[in-house]
Amino acid sequence: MSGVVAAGAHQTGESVIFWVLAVASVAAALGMILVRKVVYSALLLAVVMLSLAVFYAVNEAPFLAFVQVIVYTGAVLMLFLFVVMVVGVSSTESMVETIRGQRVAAAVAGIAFVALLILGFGHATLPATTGLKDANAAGGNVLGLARLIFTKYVFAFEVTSALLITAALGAMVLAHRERITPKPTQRQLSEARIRSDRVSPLPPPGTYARHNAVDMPALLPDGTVSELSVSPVIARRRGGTHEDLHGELPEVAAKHEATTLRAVVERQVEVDSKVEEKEK
Amino acid sequence: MTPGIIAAADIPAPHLEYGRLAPILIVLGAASVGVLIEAFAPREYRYWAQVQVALLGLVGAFAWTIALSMSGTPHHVAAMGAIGIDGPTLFIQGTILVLALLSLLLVAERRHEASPFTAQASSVPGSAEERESLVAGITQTEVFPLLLFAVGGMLIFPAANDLLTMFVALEVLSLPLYLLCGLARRRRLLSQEAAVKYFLLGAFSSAFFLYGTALLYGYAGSVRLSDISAAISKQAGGEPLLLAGVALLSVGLLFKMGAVPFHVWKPDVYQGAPTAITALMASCTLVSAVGGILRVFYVGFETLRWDWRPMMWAVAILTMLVGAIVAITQTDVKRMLAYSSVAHGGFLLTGVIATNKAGLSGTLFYLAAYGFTTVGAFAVITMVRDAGGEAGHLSRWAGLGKREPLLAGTFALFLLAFAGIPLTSGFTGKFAVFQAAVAGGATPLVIVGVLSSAIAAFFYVRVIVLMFFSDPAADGPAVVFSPTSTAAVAVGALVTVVLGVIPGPALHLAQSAANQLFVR
Amino acid sequence: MTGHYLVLSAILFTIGGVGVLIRRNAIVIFMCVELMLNATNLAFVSFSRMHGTLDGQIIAFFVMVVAAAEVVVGLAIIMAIFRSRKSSSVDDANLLKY
Amino acid sequence: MTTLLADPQLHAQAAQGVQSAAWLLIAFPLAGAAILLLGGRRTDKWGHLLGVAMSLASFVVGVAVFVSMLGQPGTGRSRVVHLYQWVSVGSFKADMNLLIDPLSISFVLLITGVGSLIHIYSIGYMSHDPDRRRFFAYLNLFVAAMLLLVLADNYLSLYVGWEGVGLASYLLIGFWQHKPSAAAAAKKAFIVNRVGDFGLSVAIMLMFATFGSVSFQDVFGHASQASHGTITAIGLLLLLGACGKSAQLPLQSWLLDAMEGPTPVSALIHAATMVTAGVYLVVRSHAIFELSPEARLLVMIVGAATLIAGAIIGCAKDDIKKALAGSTMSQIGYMMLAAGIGKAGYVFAIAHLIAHGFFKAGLFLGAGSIMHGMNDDVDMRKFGGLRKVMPITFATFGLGYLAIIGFPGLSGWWTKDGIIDAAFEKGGTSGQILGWTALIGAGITAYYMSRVMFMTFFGERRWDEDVHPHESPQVMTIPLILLALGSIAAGAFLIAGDRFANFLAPVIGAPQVAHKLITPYTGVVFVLMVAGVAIAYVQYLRRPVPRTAPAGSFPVVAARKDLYGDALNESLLMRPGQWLTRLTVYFDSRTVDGLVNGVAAFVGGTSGRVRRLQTGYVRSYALSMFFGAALIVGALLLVRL
Repeated sequence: MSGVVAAGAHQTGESVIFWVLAVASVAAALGMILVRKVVYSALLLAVVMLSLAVFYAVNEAPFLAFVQVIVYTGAVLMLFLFVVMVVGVSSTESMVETIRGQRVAAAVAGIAFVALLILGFGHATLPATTGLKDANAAGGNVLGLARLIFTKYVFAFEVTSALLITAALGAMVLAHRERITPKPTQRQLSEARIRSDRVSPLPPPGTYARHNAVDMPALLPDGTVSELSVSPVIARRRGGTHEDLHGELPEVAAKHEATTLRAVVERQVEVDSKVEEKEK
Repeated sequence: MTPGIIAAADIPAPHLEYGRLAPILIVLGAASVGVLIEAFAPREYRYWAQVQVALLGLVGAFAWTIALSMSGTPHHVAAMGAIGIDGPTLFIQGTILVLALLSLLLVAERRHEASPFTAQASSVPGSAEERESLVAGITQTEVFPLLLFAVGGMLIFPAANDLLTMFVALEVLSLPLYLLCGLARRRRLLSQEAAVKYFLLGAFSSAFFLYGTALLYGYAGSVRLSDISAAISKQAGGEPLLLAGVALLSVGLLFKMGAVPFHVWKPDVYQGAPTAITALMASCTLVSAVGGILRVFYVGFETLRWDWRPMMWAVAILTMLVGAIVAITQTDVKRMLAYSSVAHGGFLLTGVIATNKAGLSGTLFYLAAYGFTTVGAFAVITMVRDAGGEAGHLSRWAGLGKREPLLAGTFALFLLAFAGIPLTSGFTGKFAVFQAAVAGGATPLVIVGVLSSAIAAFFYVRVIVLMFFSDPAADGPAVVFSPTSTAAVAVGALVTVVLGVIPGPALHLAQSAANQLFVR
Repeated sequence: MTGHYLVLSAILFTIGGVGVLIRRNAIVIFMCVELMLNATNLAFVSFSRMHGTLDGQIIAFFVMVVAAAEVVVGLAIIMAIFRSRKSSSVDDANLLKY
Repeated sequence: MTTLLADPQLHAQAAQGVQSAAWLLIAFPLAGAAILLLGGRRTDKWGHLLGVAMSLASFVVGVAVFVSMLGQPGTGRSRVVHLYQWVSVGSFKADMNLLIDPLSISFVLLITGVGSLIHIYSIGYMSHDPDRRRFFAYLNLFVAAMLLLVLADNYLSLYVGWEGVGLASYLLIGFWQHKPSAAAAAKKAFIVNRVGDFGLSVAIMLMFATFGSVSFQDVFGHASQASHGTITAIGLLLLLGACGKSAQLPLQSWLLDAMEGPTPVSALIHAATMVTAGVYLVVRSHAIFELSPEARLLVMIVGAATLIAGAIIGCAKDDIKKALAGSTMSQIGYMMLAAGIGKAGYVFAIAHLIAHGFFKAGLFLGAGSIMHGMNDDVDMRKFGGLRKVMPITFATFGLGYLAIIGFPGLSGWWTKDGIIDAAFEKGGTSGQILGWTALIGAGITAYYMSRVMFMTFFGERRWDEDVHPHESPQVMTIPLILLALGSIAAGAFLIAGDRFANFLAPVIGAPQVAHKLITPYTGVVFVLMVAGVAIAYVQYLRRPVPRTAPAGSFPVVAARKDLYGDALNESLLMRPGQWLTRLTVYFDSRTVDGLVNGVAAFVGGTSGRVRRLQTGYVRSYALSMFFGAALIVGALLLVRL
C-alpha cells in the first residue's frame, strides 16, 4: 500500500518537474531558433540541455545527468561559444527570409511531422514502466552502465576511438598551419624591429573606450583614430559597422567617444580640484 | 569488500573474435599507424610511408576477407553480438576493400599535380599563404589515414548487428568523408562548399537515423536487429513506434545511398569534392550504404515487409526517374555522373524490395559491377585536364574521341555499362536485380526501371556523340596519363567487360554469399 | 510518464528540424542539429526506464560522445569556410546548383 | 498442339561433328573485329583483307554446318551447341548456347554469304577512305552480333545480339563523323531503337516472370499454359521490338536517315540483314503469336500499313538511296504481313526475306557503284542515261529491279506472289483487305522502282559538268554479278516444289497446301505491275526530267496538269498516290518525328524544371529531406492507423 502511495507521490513530484521544465525547455528551444543573436541561441540551447539533465536525473539516469551537464553543456556547448566568439560575438542574423516560401514550407513540414508523430504515439500502447531499480541494483547506475559498455557494446566503444582520432586529425588538418619558412629567432625579430620605422610597441586598442572591445581603435593625442591599434585580422573581418558604434563610422564614433571622455575627465578634474580645495 | 571490487569481479571479460574482425581491425590499425607517421615521420618520407601503409592495410584486409570466406567456418555474430560476419557481409566487405584500393590509386596520384588535394587546408583560398605552400610543394598527407578511417567505418556499417554499432559506424565513415570533401586542390571554394553542405545535411540525416533508433528501442526494448525482428513477430503492441521508427531509420539510410528525395546532397558534393574522393564515395560509400540497407531490411524488418514495401516502391520509382531525367540537362560531367548514380540507387532499391535470395545476390552483384565501372569513369575524369585542373564541363569533352580514341573509347564503355548495354557488367547487374524483382512480384517497378534506363541511355549517348562525332576545340583539354590512374581505369574497364561477358563466376560468388543470408 | 517524455522529445526534435530549415547561420543550424540529438537522448533515457534496461542510457551516452566528435569536425569545417568567405551564412554557399 | 510438341526446338539434341564447331561462325568475325580494333593503325595495310577472310571463313563454316545438317533426318536437324553458362541468378539460368536448326542456318547462310560479298565490294568502295580498317572492323563486329542474334537459343542471348547489331549499326551510320547529319542520324537510330528494345526487354522480363525461363525451349513448351492476356502482352511487346529494329510503323523514321552511312552498310545492315531481324523474331516466336490472334492481327496491320507507307515514300524521294530505303521498309512490310498470317505465311516471309536480301543488296550496291562513278552524288535528277557508261552496273541493277517488281520467273515474283496469295487465302474481310493492300503495294512498287530505273539509266544525260561516270572496278562488279544471279534464281530455287517449306517444316510446321504456281491473282498482279511501269514510263521517260524538283514538293497546279493530261490508269493511281505521298511525308516528318521529338522535348523540359529544384541552398535541401521524412512517416503510419 505504502509503495503505491509513494509511487503516486513520486508521480506527482515528477509531474510538477516535468510540466515546469517541459514548458521551459520548449520555450527555450523556440527562442533558440527565433532570436537573432547567435550567442543568445547558444545560451538558450544551454537552458534546454540543463533541463534535459534534470529529466535524466528524474528518469533514474544520474550518470547521464552529470555527463550532460559536464560534457555536453560544459564542453561541447562551450566549443560552440568559442567558435561564435571567433566568428564574431555580436554577429546577428537578418531574419528576413530570402528563399521564397521557405518559412511557410518549414512550418508546414514541421507541424505535419510533429502531428504525425504525436498521433502515432497516441495510438501506441506503451508497456507499463518497469523502472530501473533492478538494473541499477547491483552496484548502482554507473556500474550497470560500465557492465554494458565493456561487454555488450564493447565493440562500438572501441570504434568510437576512431571517431575521436578522426576529429582530432580533422581539426589539425583544417586549422593547423604548416610553417613553410623557418621560425625567426628572437635575435632576428629584434633586429627587424630596430630596422623598422616603429621601434615602440603598437598602441593598444580601446584606449579611452567606454568598453573593453578589441575592435575599438585607439585615439592618437590629436583625437584621430590609430588604425594600427586594431589587429588587421579583426579590422578585415568587420565589413559592416560595429553595433557598439550606434550606426556611425568608426572614425566618427571614436571622435564622439573622445569628446565624451574629455568631458567626463574634465568634470572629474574639476571635482577633484574642488575636493582638493575643500581638503585644504 | 568495497562495491568496486564486487563490480570488477562481476563484469566478465568481453570475448572478441579477433580472427573474424581482423579486416576491420587491420584497416583501422593502418589508419592509426598513418596518424603516427603524420606525427613523427619527417615530411619527405610521409607520402611514401602513408601510401605503403594504406596499400598494405587494404591488401591485408582484403586477403584476410578472402581467407575468411574460404575457411568455411560457420558464420555467426562476433564481438559480443555487435557484428555479424556472414556471406553477404564478407562479399560486401571484399568489394569495398577492392574498390577502396582502386580509389587509393587516384588519391595517391602525383603525376597530374603534386597531389589531388590542397597543399594546406588551413590556408585561405587565393591567399599568399596558399601560394607559398603550393610553391613549397607540401601535400596534405593526412588524407591517407582519413581515407582508411572512412573505409573502416564502411566495413563496419553493413556488418553492424545492432543499430548503435551501425550509428557509430555511420559516423566513423561520414566524418572523414566530410573532411576529405573539402580538400580539393583546385576550385577550393566549391570544395569547401561541398564539405559544409555534406556535413550539415549528413548531421541532419543522422539525427533522423538516431530518432528512428530511439523509437525502435522503445518498441522492442533492444536495438539488436534480431531482437527487433523477434518483437515484430510477437506483435508486441505499440506498432506506431515501430512504424515511425522504421520510417525515420530509412531516412538516414536512404540519405547515405542518395535516394530521392534524400539525394539532394549528391550532385553538389560529387561535383565539389576532389574527384578521387568522389570516386570513393560513388563506389565504396554506396556499397556500404546499400549493404547496411540490405541488412536492416532483410534481418530486422523482413517480417514487416508489407508495411514498408509501398513506401520503398515510391522511393525507388522516384529515384530511378528523377536521376535519369535530371541527368539529361547536366553540363558538368561529374554532376551528370552524380545523377546517374542517383538513378542507379533506384535500380539497387528494386533488388532490396524483392526481399528474396535472388534479390540479395542480384544486389550484391550489381554493387560490385557498378562500383568498378564508376571508379573507372571517375578515374577517366581525373585524366582529362586543362589549365584549370580537370576539365569538368561537357563542352570541353567535345571531340575527345578523335584526339584520344583509347581513353574516350574506355569512357564510352563505362557509359554503355551505365546504360546497361549487353555484354557489359551493367546489363548483367540490371538483369539480375530486375529478374529478382519480377520474381518478388514487383513487375511494374521493373517496367519503370527499364523505362528509366531507356531515358538514361539518351544522355550517355549524348556524351558519346559529343566525344566521337563532334569536332575538338582548338584549346581542348589534354589527357594526362599516369601509371596510377591508368591502372585504375584499366582495372575498371577490364572488370566491366569481364562481368558482362563471363559473369558466371562472379554471379556464382554473389549467389553463394547470398545463400548464407545474414546471420541474426 | 513515458508518453509525456516522448511527446516532449518529438516536439524538441521538430523544433530543431525547423530551426535547420529557417536559420542561415551555419553555427546556429548546427546547434539545431544538436537540439535534435538531445531530443533523441531524452527519448532513449525515458524508454530505458520504461523497459527497465540500461541500453537506452548507454546509447544516449554514445550519442554524446559521437556528437562531441561531430562538433569538432563540423566547427572546423565551418571555420574553414568562414575564413575563405568571411561569412557564416549557408545561403552564401550556393555556387553548386542545378 | 501436337505440332508444337513435335517442334524440334523443344527437344534439340547436342550437336556433334562439324556442327559442334559452329561457335567458329561467331568467333571468326569477332576475332577479326578485335584484331582490327585493338591493332590500330598497324593493321591498316592488310586490315580489309583480314576482314574479308574472316567473313568468308565464317561462310565456309556455315556451308559445312548446312551440308552436315542435310545429312540428318528432318526432325533431328535441331542441334544445340553448348558454349558456357552465361548468367545464373537464383533459379534463373541462361546458357550461351547456339541453336542450329533450318531457320537459323538459313539466316547464317544469308548473313555470311551476302555479307562476304559486301565485304569484298567494300574493298573497292572504301579504297580511298583513310579509315577503311575501322570500317571493316565494324562490319565484322556486325556480322558476329547478327550471327549471335539468329543462333541464340534463348531470348537473353538473342537480346545480346540484338543490342550488338544496334551498336554496330550505330557505329556504321555515324562512320563519316565529319558529317553532322551522320552523327545526328546515328543518334536518332540509337534512340528510336531503344524504344523497340524497351519492348523486347520487358517482353523478356515478362517471359521470365511467367515461365521462369527465357529459353526458346521452355517458353514455347509452356506457352499454352500461360493466360491469354499474358501471351498477348508478350506478343505485342515482341512486336514493338520488331518494329524498332525492322523500321515498321510507327518506329520507321530512323531508317531513311540511316542512309547517311556508307552504301555497303545500307546494303548489308539496312537492307539485307539487320532490319529483317524483326521478321526473324516474329517467326521464331511463332509459338507465342499462334496463341494470340490479337497480336497476330496487329502484326499484319503493321506490316500492311508499312508496306504501303514505305512504297509511297519511295515514290517521293529523289535521293536514290532514300528511294531504296523506302522500298526496303515496304518489302519488310510484306514479310511482316506474311509472318502475321501464320503457318501459311512463314515460309514466304523467310523466302521473301532471303530473296530480298539478294536483290536489295544488289540494288544498294548498284546504287553505290553509281555514286562511285558520279562523285558520290545521290540525286537521281542529276543522273540519266547511265546505261551506256556503266553496262555491268546497269545489267545487274536491272535484274534486281525486275526481281523486286515481281517480273515473272524472277525471285520477287515467286515470293511476293506467295505472300499476296497467302493474304487472300487467309479468308474473310480482313484477308481481302490485306490481300488488296498487298496487291496495290505491288503496283506502287513497280512504279517507284521503274522511276528509279528510268531516271538513273535511261533518258538524257543530266550530269554535272565535272562528273565523268565510269564503270566500277572488278572487285565491286563481281559481287554485283553474283547478287544478280541470286536475284534471278533464289525465288524459284526456294519456292518451286515447296523445297524451302519442307526444309523449314521441322521448325515452323509443315505447309498445309502445296504451293500453286499460278493463282487467281497472278494476272492481277501482273497487270498492276505493267501499269506501274507504264506510268513511270510516261512520267519519266516520255518527258524530260527537270534537274530540280518542281517548286514545292507537289505544287497543286503541276499536279493538276499531270493528272488531267494522263491516262485513266494514271489518274486512278496518281491522284490518291500523290495525295497519299504528301500525307505520308507529312505524317513521317511531323507526327512520328514530332512524337519522338515531342517526347524528347517533354523529358528535356521536365528535366529542366526538376533541375531547378536543386537550388544550391542547403536549407532547401534540408527542407526536401524534412518533407520526405514527414511523408515517409505518414505513409507508414497512416496505413496502419
